[in-house]
Amino acid sequence: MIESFVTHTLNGLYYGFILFMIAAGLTIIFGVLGILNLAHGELYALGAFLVFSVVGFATGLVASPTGTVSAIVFGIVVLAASLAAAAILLPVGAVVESVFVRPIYERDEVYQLLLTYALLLIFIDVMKFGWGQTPVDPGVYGTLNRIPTTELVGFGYPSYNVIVMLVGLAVFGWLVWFFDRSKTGRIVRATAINRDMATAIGVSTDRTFTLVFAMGAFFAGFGGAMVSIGPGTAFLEMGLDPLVLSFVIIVIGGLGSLKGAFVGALIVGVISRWAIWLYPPVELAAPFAVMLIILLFKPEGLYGTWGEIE
Amino acid sequence: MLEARNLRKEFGELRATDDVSLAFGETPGEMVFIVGPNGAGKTTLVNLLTGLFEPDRGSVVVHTEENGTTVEEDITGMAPEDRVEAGLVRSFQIVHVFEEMTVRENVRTAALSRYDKTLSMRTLDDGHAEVEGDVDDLLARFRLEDIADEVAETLPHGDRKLLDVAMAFALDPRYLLLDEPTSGVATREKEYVIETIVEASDAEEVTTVTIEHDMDLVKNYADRLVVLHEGRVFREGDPDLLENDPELRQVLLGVDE
Amino acid sequence: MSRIPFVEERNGESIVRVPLTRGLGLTPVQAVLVLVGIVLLFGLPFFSGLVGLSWERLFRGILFGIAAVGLNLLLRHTELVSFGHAAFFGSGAYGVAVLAAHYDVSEGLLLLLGAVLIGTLVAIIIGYFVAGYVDIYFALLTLAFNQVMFATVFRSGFFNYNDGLQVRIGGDRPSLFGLEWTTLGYNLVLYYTTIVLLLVMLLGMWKLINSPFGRALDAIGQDRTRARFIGIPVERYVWISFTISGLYGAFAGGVYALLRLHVQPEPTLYVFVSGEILFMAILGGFTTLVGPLIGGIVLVYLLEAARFWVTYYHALTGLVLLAIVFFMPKGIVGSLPSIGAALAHRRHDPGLVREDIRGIAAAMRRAVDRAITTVRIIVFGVN
Amino acid sequence: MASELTMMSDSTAESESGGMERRTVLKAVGGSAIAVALAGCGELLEDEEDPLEEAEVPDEPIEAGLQTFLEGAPAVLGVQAEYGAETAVRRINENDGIAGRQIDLTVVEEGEEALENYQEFVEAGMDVTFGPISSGNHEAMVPEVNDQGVINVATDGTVTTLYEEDHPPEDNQYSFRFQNHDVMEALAAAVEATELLGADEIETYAGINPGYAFGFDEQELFSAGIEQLADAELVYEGFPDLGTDDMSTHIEEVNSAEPDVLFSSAWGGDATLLLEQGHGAGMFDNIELLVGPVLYGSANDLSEALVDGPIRSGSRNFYWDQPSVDRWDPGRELFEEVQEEYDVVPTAHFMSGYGAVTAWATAAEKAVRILGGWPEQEQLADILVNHGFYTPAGYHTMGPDHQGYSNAHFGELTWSDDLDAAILEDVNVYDPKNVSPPQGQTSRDWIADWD
Repeated sequence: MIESFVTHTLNGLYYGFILFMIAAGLTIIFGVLGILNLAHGELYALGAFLVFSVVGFATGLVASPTGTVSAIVFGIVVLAASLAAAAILLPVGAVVESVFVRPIYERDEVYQLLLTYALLLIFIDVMKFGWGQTPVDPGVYGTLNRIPTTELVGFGYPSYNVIVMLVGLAVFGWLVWFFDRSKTGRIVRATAINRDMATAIGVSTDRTFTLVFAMGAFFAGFGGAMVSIGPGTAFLEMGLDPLVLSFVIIVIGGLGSLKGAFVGALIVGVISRWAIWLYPPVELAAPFAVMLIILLFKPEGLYGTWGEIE
Repeated sequence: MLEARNLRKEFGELRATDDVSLAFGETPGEMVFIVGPNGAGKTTLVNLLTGLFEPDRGSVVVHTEENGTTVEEDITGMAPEDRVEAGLVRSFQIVHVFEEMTVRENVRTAALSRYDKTLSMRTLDDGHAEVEGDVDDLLARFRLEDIADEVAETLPHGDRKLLDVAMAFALDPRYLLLDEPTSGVATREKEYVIETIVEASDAEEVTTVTIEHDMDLVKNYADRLVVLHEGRVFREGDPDLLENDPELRQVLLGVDE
Repeated sequence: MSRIPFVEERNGESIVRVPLTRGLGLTPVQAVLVLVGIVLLFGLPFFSGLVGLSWERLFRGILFGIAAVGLNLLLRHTELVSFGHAAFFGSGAYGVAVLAAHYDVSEGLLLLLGAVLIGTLVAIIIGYFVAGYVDIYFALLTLAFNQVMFATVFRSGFFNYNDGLQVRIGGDRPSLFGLEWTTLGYNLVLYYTTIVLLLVMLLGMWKLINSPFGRALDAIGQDRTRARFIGIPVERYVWISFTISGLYGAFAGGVYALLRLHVQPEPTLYVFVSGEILFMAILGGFTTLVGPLIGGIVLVYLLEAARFWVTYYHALTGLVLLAIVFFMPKGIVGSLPSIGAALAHRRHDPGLVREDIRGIAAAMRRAVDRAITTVRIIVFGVN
Repeated sequence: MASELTMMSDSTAESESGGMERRTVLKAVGGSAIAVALAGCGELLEDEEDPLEEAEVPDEPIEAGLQTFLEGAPAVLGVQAEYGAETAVRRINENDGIAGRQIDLTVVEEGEEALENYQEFVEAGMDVTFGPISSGNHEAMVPEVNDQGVINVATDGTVTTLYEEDHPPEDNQYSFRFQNHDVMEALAAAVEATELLGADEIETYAGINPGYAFGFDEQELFSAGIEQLADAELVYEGFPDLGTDDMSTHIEEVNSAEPDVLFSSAWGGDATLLLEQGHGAGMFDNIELLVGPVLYGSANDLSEALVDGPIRSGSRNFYWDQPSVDRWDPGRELFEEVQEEYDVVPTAHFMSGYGAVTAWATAAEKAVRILGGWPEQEQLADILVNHGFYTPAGYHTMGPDHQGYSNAHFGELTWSDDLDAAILEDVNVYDPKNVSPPQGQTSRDWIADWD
């Protein structure tokens, strides 16, 4: 029972970290640009497909692991490949922002919804063109699990899940550092809080917005990559559910709040896994029920905003 | 009579309103001005009276004459829209008008509400004769007829301010609370705005409580004056109390103008 | 000028009075368009085939369009974006299905009435919870309610999971007006009943948005605080408009169930259906009354039929939507006046067309330039 | 439970000897050139005059529509069905079509709009339609098919109650289903488990099935079967969402319940996810056996590590190496053709498409032969009832209930280095009559009545 509880909680945290990585990009973009990017899930899916190609290439360069050391080397190669795949999303995101999104900032917000929905549809077919109709799987999950982690403390838990949690923590840490400490991050926050002021002190809002959108795309893609190298596959409609769940998370957390997205993701992850464990039929509804409860009792979400977003 | 009893409101550390007790409209139709430096709690007081915020302590009470006896009603906690029903109406420092409507539609919307017609779905919005009569009167009184069909967001600031006040008048107020009706209005037009307000409230015997920074206007038009400082009532009385009061001068001049 | 029935002079312009509306009017051009529209609607089953269109698909488009008209009451007037309108469409559809499958109600109009009641009840309940929220909170609360309903139906044996319920009573389709019909007859009777009700509902919506209540909703949308301070009970009015909005969706869903005779969760209740209803309103022109209806027809046609035309049919739909966003900035119907004016100009001065082409080419060049610059900055870190 | 392979072993033997007469072949497979070609025995025929050439049939090609899942997660199954249907059509057309008529096959994404797709097909003047894959879609279509009167032969959509209860033959004229329905593979799974572990050894079982109608149906039927056969007790049942990206909660529950048998009708990405996460969480140390009716549907996505463990998978009415392609030419030729044309291992869903087309095509040819002209939909529908035909998977019948009946296959999921793909070994073949109820009885009643 206790061990089950621990495992279920770990599973929830693992799932939460996955959700966080997807939602992080959405919350950054929404927080700074004020845009609800419906194509976000497709950027996530694109990352999942890209990592299939990149990992396939990269792992071809190293021998199939035989021992612990070579398994760790393999793991590092896979993570590097995931980063590389996500990096491809940087220019993709930047182009999407500068070409399509930028011309309509001034228009009624609802056109942003229509535009990003159009992009969602187009992205699906871009992936269909690039990787075919059927799912693809980099097939490295089993090998990643050969890296020893929990066994070292006498507990059996898939190493991949542990890796995801560590990576998710690192992503969160980096984002906090970026927005709190780095110069660029502070400029981004200043722009989010007051566009006019930022322009007045010589910040190019165009550049900032492009950068933020590219970053958002990067993290979506990285999230997709982390899922794809796991037990799941990359398939065309994979972006839809995470998109909807990401909405849930950024609202639970508090709009535009990175900390909120983090806590919100872990809450949704853990509570939904507990819920399935205790009462399996609720699986599909769990995240939304959590959202309803939190919003009805705490409408502004768990955390306030770090930028003033209208 | 509208009465504030020991009102207190805190925002975190800041005590914006502190034990304020005031009465407005003991003389029906009086023109009260509230002055004080920025941060004195003027707007907070209006917000507490009109129900935008609820006080942490104290109450808001309305006294009504009914069949010769005075009935006291505690309206603390009442929703703003219900206070409007009780005759408590306000305008805003930052103009709040319906930006995509024309001037006439703005005033009409308020007038419809006054006549409890806003739930009507069967007529057209201009289908109520008594409402249209009021709207025409108000547009004339506030000299907005010429721009009646202009969309609000396209108007110059002064006109928007007037419209904001006109909408308040359209609600047939007994107590009208105006939060800086002349802010942002060119100096030479301020008098015109206040003049219009005074005329309108005199005609309807409306008790008017106005937040104002321009001391000349205050001196010229006030029946009574309330000075707020650091959330408390600092002085209260005739406009003459502005004269020969060094302490008050420092409080008021230490800030603006 | 001799008097033409229904035409009067107002402020120096001819206005066509509309029966039953007590004072609403159309410009002559609008009146002609409306008449053409009505003729098209009534003739649809007969000539859509001639131009290669499927009228049953257009019918479905109209149904989703009706839901979008309902949604637009919130979107255009109270300025609330609902991401959960499939909840009402789906309630209407499942209302019909449950009454037919579990309670053996066999008259279509009764089923429809039941559907509208059930869907409206759902709107009343959800509306109670969401009326106090604005912006994205409102959007996502509606989404969450919608998705909880979807999950419940999808996982419940009462609704036969995702396999859905037949709208047949002992294998037979419902009667309409107490009579049994052939397949074609049934569809035609259902269609014309719907069209008549649609016209009534459009007229009703038109009156509503021009009534004092409509003005109050506008006030709420444009400035909620001020609306409250002129004495409008904001939450209550949002709740009412939400309910009316849901009623339109429930009606549409009910007819959809009667037409399709089988109801499943994905095409009626899924949150992306909510999204589609919203996009229909926007692409058709949410600043107009009939725009959402046109948007419904266009989007449903694309979503259903494009797969028969090209392999990359998602992209085709996406490109059409992109074109609407950039070239019809107020949606299809909303942009008609400016497009009409522009075309008239060009008839006078064909040289303008060359300028248009040049303009579009320049815009595309600029877009490509932006793309290249951006990629250069991102990839090489130089400007 | 004995394999019922007599029919096929006979013909195999004859083809190996090469001495099969045209007449014998024709007789064996139903008496026509197309039937022979679709059975995979085309090369045995020499050109001879065919009485069909004198039949009065229209000149224009047959317009046929197929709807299936062409993209996304369910495309794992859907594309196989597409390949299967295309292969059957190719073979028909290469053999001069049906009574001289070529088939023109239009393939479209099924999506959630199967009913609308079918209507579009009918409006476009299709002579016959095939598909869909989804059971909900199939359910939606059946009444419409009967209203429109254009025959649809469903490739899948295998929920058992569909033809048993919801649309009994008296209400259903034009809608048929080729692939075996759920009870046949769920029961085969129960029998497999019992045979392998022994009824006495199975005390507990658990299920992880996709959380939608198909998964619920399969779990219920398997439960009924295993409780009858082994008196086993259900210790856990979980229904992860279809297309989920995480089943770890369910796997952990199975780990702590330690059932003897785990049943899972997960397919496509769900099947690989179950195996991946199952291995990752040590699930195979906690169960004696995993039986999954459609795990092999993901054959082309499985890796060597994944198929490691006590796993037996079904393969519905077709496993490509049964009978062994070494001995069975039609099977070998089909396998080679699929490898060459599509570079995949054909799975049961390939046969869903292939067999649906074959059922209709052979019936159509039979009808022309009988009628001397092209049949009306009604006549063709009559002939399809009780129609028997061959594919390389053996003999199939279309029952009076409009349900196809074919052998069900189950085998040990394992890895072939030669093929570099997952295969089934030690395949058991189940006669349909042993795993499905007699006509007129529902599966649930039938199983409940077992002694």
